[in-house]
Amino acid sequence: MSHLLPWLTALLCFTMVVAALVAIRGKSTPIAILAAGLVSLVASVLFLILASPDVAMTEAAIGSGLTTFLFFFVLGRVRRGDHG
Amino acid sequence: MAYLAMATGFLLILIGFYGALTNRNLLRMIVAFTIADTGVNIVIVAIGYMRGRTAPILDSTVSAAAAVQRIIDPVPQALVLTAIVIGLGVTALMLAYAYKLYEKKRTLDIARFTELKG
Amino acid sequence: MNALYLIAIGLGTAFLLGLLNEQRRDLAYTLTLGALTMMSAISASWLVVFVATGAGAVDIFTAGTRPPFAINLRMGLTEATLTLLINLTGLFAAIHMGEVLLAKGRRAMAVLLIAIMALCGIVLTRDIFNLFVFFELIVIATGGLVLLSDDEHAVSAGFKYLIVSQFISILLLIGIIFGYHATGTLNIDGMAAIGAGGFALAFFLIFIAIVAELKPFPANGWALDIYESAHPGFSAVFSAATGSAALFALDKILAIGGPAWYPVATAIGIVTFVGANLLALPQTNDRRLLGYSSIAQTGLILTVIGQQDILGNQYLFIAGGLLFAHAVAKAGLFWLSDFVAQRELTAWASLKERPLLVFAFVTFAAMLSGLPPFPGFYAKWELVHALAAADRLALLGWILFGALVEAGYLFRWFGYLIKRESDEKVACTAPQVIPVAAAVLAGWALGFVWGDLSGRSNLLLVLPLLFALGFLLIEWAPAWAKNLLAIGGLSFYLLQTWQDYDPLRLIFLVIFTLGGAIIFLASFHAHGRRIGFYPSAMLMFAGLVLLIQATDSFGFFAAWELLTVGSYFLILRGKESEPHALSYIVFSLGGAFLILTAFALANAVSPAPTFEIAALATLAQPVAPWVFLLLALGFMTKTAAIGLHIWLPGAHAEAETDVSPMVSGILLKAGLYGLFVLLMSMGRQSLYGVDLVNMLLWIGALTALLGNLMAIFQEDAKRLLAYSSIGQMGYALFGLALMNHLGWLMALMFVINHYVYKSMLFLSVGGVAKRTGTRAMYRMGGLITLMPLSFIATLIGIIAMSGVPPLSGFGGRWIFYNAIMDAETRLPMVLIFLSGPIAFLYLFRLIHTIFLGQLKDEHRRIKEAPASIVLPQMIYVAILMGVALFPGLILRRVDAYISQFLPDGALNWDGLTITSQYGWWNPVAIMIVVACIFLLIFGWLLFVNRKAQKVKQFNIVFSAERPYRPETTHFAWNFFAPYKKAMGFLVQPFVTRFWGAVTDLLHTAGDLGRRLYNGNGQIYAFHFLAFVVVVFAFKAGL
Amino acid sequence: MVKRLIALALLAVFGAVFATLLLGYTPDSELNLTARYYAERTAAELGAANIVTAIVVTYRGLDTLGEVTVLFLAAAIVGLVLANSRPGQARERAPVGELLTTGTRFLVPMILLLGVYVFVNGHLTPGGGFQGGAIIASAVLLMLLANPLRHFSHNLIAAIESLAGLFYVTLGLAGLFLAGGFLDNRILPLGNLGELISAGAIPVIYSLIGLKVGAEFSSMLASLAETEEL
Repeated sequence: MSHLLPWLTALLCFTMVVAALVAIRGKSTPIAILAAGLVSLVASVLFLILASPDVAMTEAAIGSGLTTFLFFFVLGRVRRGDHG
Repeated sequence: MAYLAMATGFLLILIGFYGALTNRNLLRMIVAFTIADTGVNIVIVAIGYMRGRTAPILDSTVSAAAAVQRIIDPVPQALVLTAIVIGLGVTALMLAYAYKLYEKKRTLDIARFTELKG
Repeated sequence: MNALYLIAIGLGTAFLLGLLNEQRRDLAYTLTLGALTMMSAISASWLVVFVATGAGAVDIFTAGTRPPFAINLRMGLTEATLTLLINLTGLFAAIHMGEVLLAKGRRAMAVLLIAIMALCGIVLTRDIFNLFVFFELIVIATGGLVLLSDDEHAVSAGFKYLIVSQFISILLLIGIIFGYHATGTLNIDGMAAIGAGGFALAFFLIFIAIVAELKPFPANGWALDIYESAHPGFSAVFSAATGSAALFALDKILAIGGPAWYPVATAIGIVTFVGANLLALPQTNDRRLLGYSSIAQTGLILTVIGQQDILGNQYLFIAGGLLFAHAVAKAGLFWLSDFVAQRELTAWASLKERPLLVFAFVTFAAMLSGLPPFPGFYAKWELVHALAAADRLALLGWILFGALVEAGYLFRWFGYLIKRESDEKVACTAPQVIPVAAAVLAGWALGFVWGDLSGRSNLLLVLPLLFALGFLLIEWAPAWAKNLLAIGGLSFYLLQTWQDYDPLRLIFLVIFTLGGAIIFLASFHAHGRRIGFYPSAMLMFAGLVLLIQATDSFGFFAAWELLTVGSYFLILRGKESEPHALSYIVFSLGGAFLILTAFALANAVSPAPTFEIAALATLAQPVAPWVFLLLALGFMTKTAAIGLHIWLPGAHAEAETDVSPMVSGILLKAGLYGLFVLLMSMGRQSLYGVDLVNMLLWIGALTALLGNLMAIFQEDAKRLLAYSSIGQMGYALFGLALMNHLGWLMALMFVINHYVYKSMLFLSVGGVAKRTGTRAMYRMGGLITLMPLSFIATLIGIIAMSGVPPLSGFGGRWIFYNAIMDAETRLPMVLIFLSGPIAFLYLFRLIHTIFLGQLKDEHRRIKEAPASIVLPQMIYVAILMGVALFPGLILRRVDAYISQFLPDGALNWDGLTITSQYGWWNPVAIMIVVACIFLLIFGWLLFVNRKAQKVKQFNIVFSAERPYRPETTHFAWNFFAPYKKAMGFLVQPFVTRFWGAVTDLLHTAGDLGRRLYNGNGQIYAFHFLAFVVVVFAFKAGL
Repeated sequence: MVKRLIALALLAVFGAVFATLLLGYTPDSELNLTARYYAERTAAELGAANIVTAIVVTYRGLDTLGEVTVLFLAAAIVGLVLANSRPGQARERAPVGELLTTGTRFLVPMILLLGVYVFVNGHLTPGGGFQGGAIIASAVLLMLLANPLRHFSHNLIAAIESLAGLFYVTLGLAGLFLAGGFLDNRILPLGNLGELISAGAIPVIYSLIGLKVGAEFSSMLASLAETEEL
């Protein structure tokens, strides 16, 4: 198991970078928000690997959960009225 | 592993910065900042990581006496908890601002809010 | 009380507000004010304890654990003072913003409370991560408080601020965590004990993040937007409290970095100070201007922080002085800005109806400009001395340059306030006035405290200054009463102190006091209360007598600044004097800065706690000529030597009738006094082989020639007199620079004579102008019969001034020509000889155009000038006669006194005859001879003209076509046109153009710089990152 | 395009700075001074099994107080910012699915319970006030989703938030009088390591934090949810 961890870490890191790039350069804002949420979510897994369960829980609940919802609330208000 | 995580953290920060500098859409700027924030959190946690040790929680496997040899540095974790919450506070505030700005001009383009200058 | 209560009360009350019903806003507001008052009281109690007992700082532990394992706070003298400043600013801001807070409800109040609490936290905490948390609280609270504004742009300003803050906090976090990794602690003192050597890069990130909170130039566009759009009540907090806390935070973390980082702080500071001041120059929006000024002041204090290695135990005194002066003044100005309806600087004119508000503005502007008696003055003095002692002259130069620019725009603004028109009414409610009043009181109190701490004389305990300030308290009294008091005060001072001085100083003292008292006689013509006149005038006189009184450089410089400020207010009272008063104050302050630098340099090579003026004589060589040069230049700005003269004509001509003689007859003598002292103590100096005294000789000669030349082409009688003063001062300078006995004697004669006849002429011309309603000479004529007394005074004055027998001017000339024979330099002498007849050319016009010729139709019913204006003129006539007859009364003793310094060539006083080595002069005999000649000719003329017929005036001007410019038909208009053709090239306004180009250049620089701030928050983020990169490169290259 | 190039150039410098930091980083082989102290003494001094919690709530309690305040501020300001926006009008909306409505009724109490569990056990197991608070807020979120037009009682949220905050500060001050200093948890008996009722005031404080954080998150979400759709 433990010899797999570095590979898992590398995979997680790669995922995060790709998701971050999508969030930055992607065309669609909702996807960008979701990608950012994904970065957080993957990060919380990484935190677990790095022996930080407290941080992992916080990141998952706050970083990826609440933040994403906040974004969607605002996006929802803004988009529906966006006639341009 | 810590190196890799830290490198990723730094990379995320740079990606976030780049996004914040080049996206003119307010919401996208804020998204970029959350990515950079996540990057910072990863860097901080990675700094405290020590190979072969466990989380700083005493239980049946880690006794108080052996803690010094067994656990990783708890301080960075405590700091990250604070940083995450503060990050959320700032993000929420920026989102409210973005909403307010949109309400005024019906646009999210930052280059349109330049009445004050000089 | 435990300092933790500062945090607990702030937070607890903020949480408590949430429990209240949203409708109970009054209660919430009361609670808020109560909490802020409590917090202020806690800080104050600590301050009292530290001051009274001199106790050291107290560490406060949390969690029952010692640092570095738990967060600790520290309360010391500095912390107590800063938290008091912060809490009081918060309290008064809350009072000021009462209406808005009540409208927005408890949430807004909670945010304000937390902001103040967090600022205290920044000051108190000794833990670097805790510092970060408090900074984030400030960021968020600022984001909220910005929205209290009713300016709709505040939202975008707040967003720009949040963007940059995100970058800042990310860098800060990375720096902190790597610092922790390197040192194993988050405690600032713990880190400092280890030193930043091992984690320089991480420390750089911490450092740059905290610096960014100071809004360094040019990475500060967002801050300016906040200053411009936020509620002024909050801007005061943002400027005064946030700025102070951030500066203290930087000071704290610099303990980690150590001296290696001081140059970086200095560089950022000085660039910010100069850059922000330059960019402030072209601003027209008041709050944005205040924002630039805030940033500039913060930069200055940052510079001081970076210079702490040379400041020693003066560090806190200097930094504190600048900080408090800035904080109090800036908060006051922001609060004051709420009384002004519009945002243009010129709109502040609406305040002028309220003298108390004008006084408040003056207090704040003086504090910011570092004028006495405010803390910034003492701080500036010590700072400049320390810099000079450490040979950091370039930095010194930049600081003074920036300070001059700042004073320039502040006084320009004050000029708008006093001289512009505004229809707006000032609307101020009690809650808005209280904070301003508190700031004014705090300003004066701080001035007292800093004077007390300075170890030098506390200016607010100096009697002449107190006497002048006392006039502020009796502004309600009628002008005549104040006038009596002023005359009494001046006379009393003379009576009390005249024995203390040597003859030379006594002459100046008599002119400054008795001379002033005589001119004040003319002030009896004014009615009403004449608000503002007496404090200004007495401030100038206080400065003048203190100048004579001063024996050390500090007293001298303080007096110099006082008289400069006082005279500026006087000059500004003139009708069209706004631009002239501005150029006067800018030139004068520039001159004052040169004097300050000279004293600092002198003190640096002969270190002593106080530098005696007399010690100038024994100054060591390489520095001495530079000191001489700077002092001479400084004094010559006051005497308006050619090149530095452009402020004078307008300033003197536009001044009020009784002010013109004060600033011309008296004030100019301050410069001459300085030159006397300088030459007396330093003698000849040469720099790079150039004899500096010889330079002065040339400047004197040129000034005399060109001043007189410019005078002859004037149409405005008072301007003519003003230019003539330039020329006259040139004579005096020339005499002094001859460096021989007679030259000095002649210069002294000029001091006396010029006072007498210039005051007299300004009064008589002023009286005429008052009656005719114009100063243009071609609009006058034939007034001899209507204003005979004025005529006599003018005539006597002209005779005296042009140096023809029999009056005192001749005595002066006589000594003068003798003096010239003593000297070796011939060429400038030719110039001086030339300027003699030129003087006559313009002087006779005063008689010829004003009093002779045809009476103008509209002047038929004119009466003699008011008695109060005529009376001093008659006194002057008597004095002139007296001095002409018995010059020995005064000159003899001075002659003897001068012999101490220049023994050769003294005059020989033998009864009424005075003998030099070139000839003799008996004034009484001359007087008799001239009187006989005059009577003979006059009698003959009467006899010849006995049958002359009086002709009625016949106006032919408008007989045919109507001239486009009526004055062109007047014979006296452009009287010396032929000369102008011949010599006009000499009086081209080269100098004016030069200084105009300089100011244009500064403005253009400021305007170009402004383009940086294009309003886009994203671009500001670029600025910030680029700033980081530049500082990084700077530090790497260091 | 120029903008992007400049951004890349600037970030290249930052990349270099970060790379230097990264390359200069060597993991500690032993705990440093501060961490060692916490590892050795926390159990004995504070009686908390979760050292991170002990640090967060007690040793660096002032940070956490500030952190809670950050959320309080953010919630207050979000409310303030959006206060001027008109509240959403009751418009006809597509009815939310019955599944969601019923699910909500069923799930909300469960989620709330979970949240409470997380923060009450903060001193023993991973998790604590912030995580628990976030979980509580997600219950509120669910209710908002199920019935978007439900107007939340801001007063109730504010009261919970304020009371929790006040108690927090009061407990902190009690530390000044009863124990070694502000926020000292030893105002209550430490109990036995690993038990629910142990670690002095830590569980109490963390619960207050949880309530407060939950209330603040809820308040933010509610403020945003109640704004008018533009």
